Amino acid sequence: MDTYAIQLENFEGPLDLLLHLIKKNEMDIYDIPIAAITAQYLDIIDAMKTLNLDIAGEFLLMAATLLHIKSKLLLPKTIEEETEEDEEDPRAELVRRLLEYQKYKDVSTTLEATPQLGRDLFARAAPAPEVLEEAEAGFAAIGLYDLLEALREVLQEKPTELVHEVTIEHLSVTDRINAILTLLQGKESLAFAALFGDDRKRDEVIVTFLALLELVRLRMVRFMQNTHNGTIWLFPSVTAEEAAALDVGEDSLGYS
Amino acid sequence: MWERTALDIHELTPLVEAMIFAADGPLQDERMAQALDLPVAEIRSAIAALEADYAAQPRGFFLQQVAGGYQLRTHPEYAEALRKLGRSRPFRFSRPALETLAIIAYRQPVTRAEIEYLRGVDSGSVLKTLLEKHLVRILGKKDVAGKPLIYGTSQDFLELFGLADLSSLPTLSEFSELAPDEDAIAMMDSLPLLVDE
Amino acid sequence: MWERTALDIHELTPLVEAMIFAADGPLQDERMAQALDLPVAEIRSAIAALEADYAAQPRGFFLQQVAGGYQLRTHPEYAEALRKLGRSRPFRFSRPALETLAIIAYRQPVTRAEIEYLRGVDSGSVLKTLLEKHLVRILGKKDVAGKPLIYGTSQDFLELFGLADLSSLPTLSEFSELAPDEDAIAMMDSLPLLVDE
Repeated sequence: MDTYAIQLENFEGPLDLLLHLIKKNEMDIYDIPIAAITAQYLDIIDAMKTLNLDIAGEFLLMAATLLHIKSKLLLPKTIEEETEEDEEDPRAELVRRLLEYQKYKDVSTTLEATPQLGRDLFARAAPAPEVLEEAEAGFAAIGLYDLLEALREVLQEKPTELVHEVTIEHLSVTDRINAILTLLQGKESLAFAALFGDDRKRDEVIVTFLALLELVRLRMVRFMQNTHNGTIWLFPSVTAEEAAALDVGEDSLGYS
Repeated sequence: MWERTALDIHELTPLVEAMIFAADGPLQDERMAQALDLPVAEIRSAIAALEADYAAQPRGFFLQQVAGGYQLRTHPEYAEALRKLGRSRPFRFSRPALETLAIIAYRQPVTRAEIEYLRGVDSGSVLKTLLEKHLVRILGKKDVAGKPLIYGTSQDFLELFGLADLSSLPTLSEFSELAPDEDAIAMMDSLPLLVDE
Repeated sequence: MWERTALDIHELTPLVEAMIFAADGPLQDERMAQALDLPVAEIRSAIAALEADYAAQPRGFFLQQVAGGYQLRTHPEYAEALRKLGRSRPFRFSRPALETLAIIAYRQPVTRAEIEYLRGVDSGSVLKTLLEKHLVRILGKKDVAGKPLIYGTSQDFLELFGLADLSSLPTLSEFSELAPDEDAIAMMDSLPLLVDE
C-alpha cells in the first residue's frame, strides 16, 4: 500500500482522510467496505507511528470507531435482531457524518473562491470626515466576545483572588439582585412571597435568599412585617425620587 | 434643506451616491431615508438609477448590496493592480478556518460540540481565531444541560464575503436529505468520539 | 497583466478610478504609473478622461487635486446631508468604555472606586457615557463610609448583547476553554487506543 504518499497533516481530520480513501479506491460511500477501509486506515496510522509522527487523538478515536463497526458487522445476528426491520446498519452514522462533512468541505472551497473584501474587492479606506464629525446614535454591533475579552484583559493584571470571584454563582446571585431591584422599581413595597413566584425550585430559592441577604447587607432594601405571621414586605432603601435625585451629574458619580 | 421637498430623481441620485460613498460601511436605505427625511421608496429609486448608471459604462467600482446595506466596492479584476498599491493585507483563510466558518454560517446557532462532531476534530482554537477576527460571534447559551455557548456569524462575515444576508449564502450541494439536522444533534449524545468540555 | 501593454484609455480610466477610490489618501499619478508600469502621460490622459466623465453628469463626488495627488471628494453642497447621516451613525465602543462595561457586567453591584481599582485609571467620564447611553444604571447607595453609588447593567445592555438575562453572560472559564490547551490533548492521548473485540 502506498501509505508513504499520504501525510496526515494534509488532512483536516479523520473524516477528511476517510473521504480521501473512499475516493481513491472508488468505493461506494453508501456501502462502504468496512474491512477494506479499516485495514487501509490502520496501515496509514501504523506507518505514521513507525515514522514517529505525532498522531492526533481524533485519528486514533476514528480507528477505534472503525474497528467497532467492523466487529458489529461480523457479529452473527440473533433471530430477534433479524426480525427487527428498523435495525440500523452499523455504518449508518459514519456515512451520515462523511456526507455531511463533504458538504461543508465543498462549500468552504466555494467560499474561498468568493470575492473577498480586502483581498479581491476594496471599499474606501477612510470614511468622509463630514460623516465622522457628529456624535453617534444607536450602537454599533458589538459582540459578547469583545466584552469578555475586555474583562479578561483587565483582570489579567490583577491578583488571582479577584479573578475567581467571577463565577456562575456570583453571576446568578447578581442576576437575582438586579431582578429584585427591577421588581421594586417604582414601587413602594413588595410582598416577600412575590419574590419567589411560582418557581420554587430549590436552587432558585437559595439564589433568591442569597440575593436578599446581599441587598440587606448593602442596606439597599429593608424588610417589614405588619403583624406576627403577617406578610413580610420588602421596601427599597432608595425611593424613586431619591434615585432620580442621584442622577448623572459629573460629581455625583462615585465618591459623593 | 432636504425636508420633504419633492426632490427630483436627478438631484437625489448624486446625493445618494455621495452618502454611500462617504459612509464608513454598508449603508442602509432606511438610514438614508431618515437622514434626508424622504420615503424609503424614493431612496430605492435613486439606488436603482445609480445601478443603471454604473452598468452603462465601465467604472472602477460598483454598488454592492451587502450586509443589509449598500457599499461601493472596486471590481475584482482590479485586485492585482490595487495590491500593488499596497491596499491588500495578505490574508488567506486556512482550511480549518473556512470549514469551521462554513459550518457556523449554515448551522447557526451552533455549539462547539456540534462543530466538532461535524468536523471530527477539536475546533477550539479555530473558533477563537474566528471570534478574534469578528467573523463569528457568541449568540448566547443553549438551553440544554451544561448550557453550552452558541455561535453564529457576524456582520463582518457578510461584509467580507459580500453577502446581502444569510440567505445569499451559496446553496449546499445536495446530500442533505440524508442528514437531517435533528438527527445529527441527537446523535451527539450517543457519540463516543468527542470528549465533552 | 498590466505590464507595458498599450492599455486602451477606456480600460485604463476605470482602473485609475478604482485606484484613486481605494487609496488611503491622495494618490500621485507617478505612483499609479509605477504600480501599473505605464508612462505617467497615460495616467494623466486617464485622469483627464475621468474628469470629463464626472463633469458630464451630476455625481455625488468629484476628482480633486490635493497635496500633490488625486482624491475623490463629495461635493460641498452635500455636507449638510452627510452630517445628518453622521448623526445616525452607530456608536462605537471605545476601549475604556468596553472595559468599564465589562467590569460592571461581571462584578455588579459595583462602585466607581471598585471599577477604578480594577482599571487603574479614573473612570468617571466613561461611566457617565455608559449611564447616558442607558447601558448602565444606578442600583442604589452602598452603606459604607461616603455612601458611594453602586452600578449595574440595564435592560438595554441585555438587549444590545442579545441576552435573555445576566446568567446568559458567558463566563471567563468558558472563554479560556477555547484556547488551545495541553489538557485536551493529554486527555485524548489517554483514551484507549484500540478496542479489543
